[in-house]
Amino acid sequence: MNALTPSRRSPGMSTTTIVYLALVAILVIGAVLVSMSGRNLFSNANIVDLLTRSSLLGFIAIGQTLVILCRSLDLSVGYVMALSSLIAATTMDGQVSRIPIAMAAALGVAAVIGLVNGVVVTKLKVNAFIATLGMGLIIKGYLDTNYAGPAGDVPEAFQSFGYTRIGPIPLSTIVMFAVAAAGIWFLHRSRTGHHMYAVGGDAEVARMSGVRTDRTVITAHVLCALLAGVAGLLIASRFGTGSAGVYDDGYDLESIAAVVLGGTYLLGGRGGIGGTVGGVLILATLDSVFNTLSVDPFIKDVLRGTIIIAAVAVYARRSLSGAPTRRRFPERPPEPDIPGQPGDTPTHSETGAGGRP
Amino acid sequence: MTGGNGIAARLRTITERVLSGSATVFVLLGLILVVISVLNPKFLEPGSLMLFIKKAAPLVLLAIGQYFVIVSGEFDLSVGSLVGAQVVIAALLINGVESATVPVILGMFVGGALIGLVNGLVTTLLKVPSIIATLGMMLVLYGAIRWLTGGAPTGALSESFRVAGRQGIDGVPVIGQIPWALLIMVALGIGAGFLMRSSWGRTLVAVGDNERAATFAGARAWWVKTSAFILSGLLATAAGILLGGYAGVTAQVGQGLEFTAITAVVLGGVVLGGGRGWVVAAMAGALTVEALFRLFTQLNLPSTIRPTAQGLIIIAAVAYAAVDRARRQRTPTTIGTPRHSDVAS
Amino acid sequence: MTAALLSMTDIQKSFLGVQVLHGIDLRIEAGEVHALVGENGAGKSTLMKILAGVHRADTGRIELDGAPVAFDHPLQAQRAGVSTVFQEFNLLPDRTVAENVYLGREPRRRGVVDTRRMVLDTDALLADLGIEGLSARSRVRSLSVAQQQIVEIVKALSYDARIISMDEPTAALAGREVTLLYDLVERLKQRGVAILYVSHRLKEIFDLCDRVTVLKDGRLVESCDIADLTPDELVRKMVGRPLSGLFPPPLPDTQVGTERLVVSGGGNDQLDGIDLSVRSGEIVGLAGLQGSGRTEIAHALFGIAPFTRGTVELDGRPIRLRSPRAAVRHGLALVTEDRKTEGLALNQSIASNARLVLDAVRSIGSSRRARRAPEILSSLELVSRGPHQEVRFLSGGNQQKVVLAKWLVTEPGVMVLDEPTRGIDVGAKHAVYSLIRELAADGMAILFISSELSEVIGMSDRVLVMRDGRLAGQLDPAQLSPDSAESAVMALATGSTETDVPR
Amino acid sequence: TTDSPGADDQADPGDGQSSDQEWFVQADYDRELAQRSIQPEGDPDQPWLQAIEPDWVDTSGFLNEEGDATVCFSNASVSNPWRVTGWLTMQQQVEVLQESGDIGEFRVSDAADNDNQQISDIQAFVDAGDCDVIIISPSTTATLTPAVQTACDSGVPVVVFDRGVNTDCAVTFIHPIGGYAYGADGAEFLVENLEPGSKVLALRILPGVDVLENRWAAAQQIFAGSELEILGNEFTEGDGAKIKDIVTQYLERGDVDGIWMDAGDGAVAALEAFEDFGVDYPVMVGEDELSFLRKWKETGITAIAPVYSNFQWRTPILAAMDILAGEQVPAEWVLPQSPITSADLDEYLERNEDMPSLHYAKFGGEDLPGFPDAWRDR
Ligand SMILES: Nc1ncnc2c1ncn2[C@@H]1O[C@H](COP(=O)(O)OP(=O)(O)OP(=O)(O)O)[C@@H](O)[C@H]1O
Ligand SMILES: Nc1ncnc2c1ncn2[C@@H]1O[C@H](COP(=O)(O)OP(=O)(O)OP(=O)(O)O)[C@@H](O)[C@H]1O
Ligand SMILES: [Mg+2]
Ligand SMILES: [Mg+2]
Repeated sequence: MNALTPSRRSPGMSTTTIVYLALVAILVIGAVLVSMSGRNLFSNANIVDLLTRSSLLGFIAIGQTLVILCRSLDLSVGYVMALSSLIAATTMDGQVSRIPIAMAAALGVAAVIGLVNGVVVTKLKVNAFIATLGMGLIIKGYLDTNYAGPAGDVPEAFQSFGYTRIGPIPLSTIVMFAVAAAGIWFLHRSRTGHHMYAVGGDAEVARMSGVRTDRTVITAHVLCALLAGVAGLLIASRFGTGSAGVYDDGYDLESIAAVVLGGTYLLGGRGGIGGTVGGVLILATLDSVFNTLSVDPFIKDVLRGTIIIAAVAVYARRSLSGAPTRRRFPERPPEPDIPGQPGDTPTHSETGAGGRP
Repeated sequence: MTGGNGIAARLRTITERVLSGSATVFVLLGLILVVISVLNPKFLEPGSLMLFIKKAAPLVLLAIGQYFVIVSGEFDLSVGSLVGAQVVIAALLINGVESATVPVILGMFVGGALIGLVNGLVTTLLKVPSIIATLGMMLVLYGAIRWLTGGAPTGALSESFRVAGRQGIDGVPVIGQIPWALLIMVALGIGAGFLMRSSWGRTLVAVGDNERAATFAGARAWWVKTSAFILSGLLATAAGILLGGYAGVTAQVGQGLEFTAITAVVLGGVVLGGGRGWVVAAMAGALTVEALFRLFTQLNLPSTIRPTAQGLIIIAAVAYAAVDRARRQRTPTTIGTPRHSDVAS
Repeated sequence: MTAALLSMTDIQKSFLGVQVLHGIDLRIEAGEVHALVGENGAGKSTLMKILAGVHRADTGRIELDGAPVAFDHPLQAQRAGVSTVFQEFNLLPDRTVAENVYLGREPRRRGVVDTRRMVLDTDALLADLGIEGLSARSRVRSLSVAQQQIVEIVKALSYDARIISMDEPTAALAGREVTLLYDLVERLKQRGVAILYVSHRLKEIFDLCDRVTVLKDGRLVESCDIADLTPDELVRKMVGRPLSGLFPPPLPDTQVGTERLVVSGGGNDQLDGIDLSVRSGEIVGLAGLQGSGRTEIAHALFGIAPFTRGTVELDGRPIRLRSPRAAVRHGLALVTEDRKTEGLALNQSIASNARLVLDAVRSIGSSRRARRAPEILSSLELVSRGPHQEVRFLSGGNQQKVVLAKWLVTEPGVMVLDEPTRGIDVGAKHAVYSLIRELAADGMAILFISSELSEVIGMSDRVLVMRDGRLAGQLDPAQLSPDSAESAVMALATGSTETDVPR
Repeated sequence: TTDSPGADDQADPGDGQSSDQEWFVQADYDRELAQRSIQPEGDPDQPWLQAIEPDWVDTSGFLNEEGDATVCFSNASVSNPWRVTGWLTMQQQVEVLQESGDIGEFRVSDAADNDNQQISDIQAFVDAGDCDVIIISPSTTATLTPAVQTACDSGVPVVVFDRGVNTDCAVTFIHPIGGYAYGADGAEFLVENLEPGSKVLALRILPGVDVLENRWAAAQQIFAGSELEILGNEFTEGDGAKIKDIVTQYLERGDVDGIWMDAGDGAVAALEAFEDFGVDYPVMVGEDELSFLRKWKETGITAIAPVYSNFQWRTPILAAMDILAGEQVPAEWVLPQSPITSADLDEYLERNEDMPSLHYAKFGGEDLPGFPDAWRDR
């Protein structure tokens, strides 16, 4: 059991690798099943479909990764997305000239909501689960009261964000990957990024070391809400109008699932955006496969549930309980133990993975 | 050290508990009830109080179950769809046949326990974070049940099935009717209270607080947690029986209850992440949530704006409790995450 | 007189209405090593945390070079040149050594974190302190307790501080590392750095320190040159009463009986060829360097990382210890080396921690035994605000006492103590020693792991010495004469000689 | 049920004000109320083929001889009993046509009420390029418009039914009369059957769904012209427990003489609230869901069951066949929609005798070979 093994583990990288291995596995299996039904999973149509599906969830999941790394959580993303789509659409009101302010307004509001989330979590010390659940309800009330149904009108020019394609790759997906890259860079190369890992790992230690923990968590929440806002823009551009309805499409939980599928540790401090993108692609692949096989919608849910659990189980055990230190007396033929190897201690070897019960 | 005599000590624990975050919920509950009864004195009549309890009982049971899981450091997001599944299956199997009622109910409890068992084992043995494990279970149940019934509930519940949630002991002086729901709720509440004072309960809290230490002390952490999930499954089943009894089968039954239940438990001052909290307060939390809904209708608040009010009140209450706790026991570890917390998967 | 480098005057502090510091004064000159001693709960750590800006004093003045300062945040203290090695570890297990050392002040080039420089600088620091086998890139999680402690110290140094306070820095260290720390401190003195040094190990205090300040129950007892004191006087000032000889002799009615626990050929992936036996009434010491595998033996016996080879017999009957639960059921007890992560449920009350094992492993007599908890706790001289206080509010030492109590109530037949006196003050240490003697007298078999050689030698009937996962040898009562023993143990531990363990 | 012809929805509520008026378009209101009394063209025994005031469009351009066509259906969801019933009917209809070789492959994607998902689904159909006809049941009116437009532009004939979209590019748009008519049927019944000054409670499912808003808007219109007192309108998500609780609370505060619902889900729970509270039943507006019809019969209450014709799920398939056969179809195919009254209650009860309680009486599949098993044992 995890509680029994000394909590030492090999670097997070390896988890991400597993995520992509899982993705490949699912792609292969999916491809086989689809081809058995006489179709081709990698047909242009399906690739487009797969990528389009991934972009929306992608934006949200990337943001979710940041808050989860900080040992927080955001259950209000769905509502922020809905709100932002409405603000954008109603502000644009069909005029190309108003696209910029509309985007600014939507993202601005989203950021403010993120700020509030962050402040409530850090300063008022409300558990993020409840804080953001509550924030979600607050927005819901506002939406239900003020937007009875779809509203606003998005000009063609902006709809292109949702529909343009470069080759088989939708523009929105390219943007999503760009954002992901930026996020990865941010986590590895900015102080705030480093501090997010620190705060998630152990807020007290971070504080003692002079990290402004609250500010870090708040930043994460703002960024997360911003990305939910971007998702809202994507929605608006695809719907040609704003829609309150999207809030109960379950993106909140799905994004968390994607993050965890991506190998990020729910209790913060480990993981990264690279994995999350993998997680998102896994979920999108499942949807595409189910669709091309036109699986019964209810069975779909059953399968998704099972596969999510299974996939996480595959590497949860490994990534949580760490590899032991140098195994002095290996039962099996000894794995190469490379003392003093760069980036490694005499006592610590990545190859020792899972050597213990 | 001073080992005060039994009663004094017990009183001390109670007060300490009430002080440590639980106070808010009782105050809030009292407040809401007062406001309601000012708006509508009829509410205080035993009759309508009983009707209120009838409605609230299922959530209270769910809150108890959720409490066990949360205090052990986990989540159970599957209870909502479990309640739904139970009611729909009951309707499907009973299909109006009185004689089928009892066997089906027994079957439901077995089923509930099994779902809990799976949740528990997936969480403890497969090391899948419980949010994900139970989220997956939520999807599976949701899909499975609709697949089974072709999308919409079929069949019908028998009258005897509905007794627990709908009837009561009639002809009681003053009160008129004591709902079975009330008795069941109280009985299970007391049961839970004692359970938490048993060694199982103490171990459960210890595991939620520091799984590693508890394991080193000889606790079977995996089993203790799993049994918490099983209890949650059983209580969800009981809640399903009350709910189905109260209102019969509709396609939506149970939807979203998991979040309401968690909210209730947290309102009760139980700390997400485990190791702290009092089951009685969790039950009070459930009553508070229900009272809140009731208050909104009394105020004739436009339905659309209610979620906003609900969100604000919940955040405010939890924030108050949290800041309060923080103020009362300032210590390096309140903001910091205790080092052991990273072994609790 | 000239302004001292640091002077703290009339510091008062209370937690939840309980005053834990009553008007403490403290003066430290540049280049001086200043010892801060006192019993568990005396207020040492609290005073340090105030200096470090973790807590804020209720009243009192802090001056650096005569200029008054007030730190609300560790960062301010560090900026002012005051850095601290706290009693609890303050590292992020999942980040690298470099990331930990520079946490909060990552070096940047053009606004971007310069990871390369971060690593180089850290390696430089390590080299500068003459530490090998520790890479700036390795994750802290993969380090031994000792190595982690060293990273802590390196981190504190990296602020090029003028004052460094260390709260029990050697608590987790043995032999080699302690000496490493010694010349580290020397070097800092040369640089004119002042050091505030908290330790319960008298030897270190007399080896290292120039002045000493003694606290008792949050009050200042006295502050004087170490030269003016003998160890006994110091102890008397700390405890308020003289302690009859540090290690109590075996109780008269103790008789070493039959072999109770016998391990033959025990091994797993950290251990090999472990042959040891503990008789009832016997105290067997287990010595060795940090990382030599003593804890592994404890864990193996307790079924945490069980033996995969060899046999274990209890009272002559072969048993399989596959889990801590099984071990507890067989009447074993393990006082783990790390109380915070392995010993205690920090948010629970003293009372419920004390009966944790009884609750976790239900058995006949549990409730009867639970009733003995208060008595046992008081016999350990626990300082607390009653059985309902949460243990996280206890001082380090008092927490350790709760751990001991938790096991004693189970009335075990075999007790494995891994660093039982780590971070415990002299007074309490003495209590623990006599307790161990009593247990032995009651016929309990005791395996006693410690990094404090004097302690192992002073208390044990036999001493086994570990080296790199194997038993390097053993010293019989005859060889345990205080003078020669220490060198003999070190010789075995470091492998300069080899003697076979008699079967 | 939460389904509607979006033809009603041109309003733009985005101005941030939700006066219910924004859901009220006088012209549409008048048209729908009028359509109720117009005799539809076609065989009354096949209401799913009847059409009110059709204007026929020529589809010869889509003629496709070789039969066994690939029919692609993008479904919003089967997330409520009404849609489930309809979906069963549609599948049965398809089977018949597959037997006869008119339909080859019937390709379905279900968007589970997720607009974005459905946009992708439709996109996928278009990209796949081998659909002979695309049938769409949009999950929301406005949001699906661009996707439907793309489908039309791909040159494949498009059939839209149930909810509409803000484009008439589809070859035909099939729907029953609509939400105003539905809402009015119930409201008028209450006005006729209640004393002036009686108290009416309005129970609604969700805010913001065009059809439901239309039903409520029409009801308000009619109540406004009456002496009935509206106690309040509450959202229930169709959850029996909520409905029962809310009704109980209103009873605690005073009498309730009539109940208007924008959809029948949970009508039974509402009636039970009266039973458990020990007061007389109200005048009731439900829906043609069997659980309600049976309760109605058993309690003998004064009630009406407005109908949102479930048989419309058959029509799109048949329309698709007509189009592929090059026969003309109505541009807007308005199906009849008439409530069930005490007069024809018994008839519908015994027609659907062994159907499950969440089945819809006017599902119009009685003549399909699969009847009754396909609907009974699901
Ligand atoms: N955060 C806190 N909240 C409440 N009480 C505290 C807190 N920190 C310390 N105390 C109390 O203050 C007193 C002094 O604690 P402190 O840790 O300074 O003792 P110490 O001298 O370091 O003991 P040890 O040698 O065991 O570490 C103890 O009685 C402890 O219970
Ligand atoms: N040279 C080493 N450097 C770092 N870690 C080591 C080394 N050798 C062993 N380890 C591992 O580090 C941990 C600490 O060593 P361990 O506690 O087992 O030895 P010990 O003799 O018990 O030392 P202590 O009890 O003082 O910690 C053990 O789990 C061991 O596997
Ligand atoms: Mg201390
Ligand atoms: Mg050790």
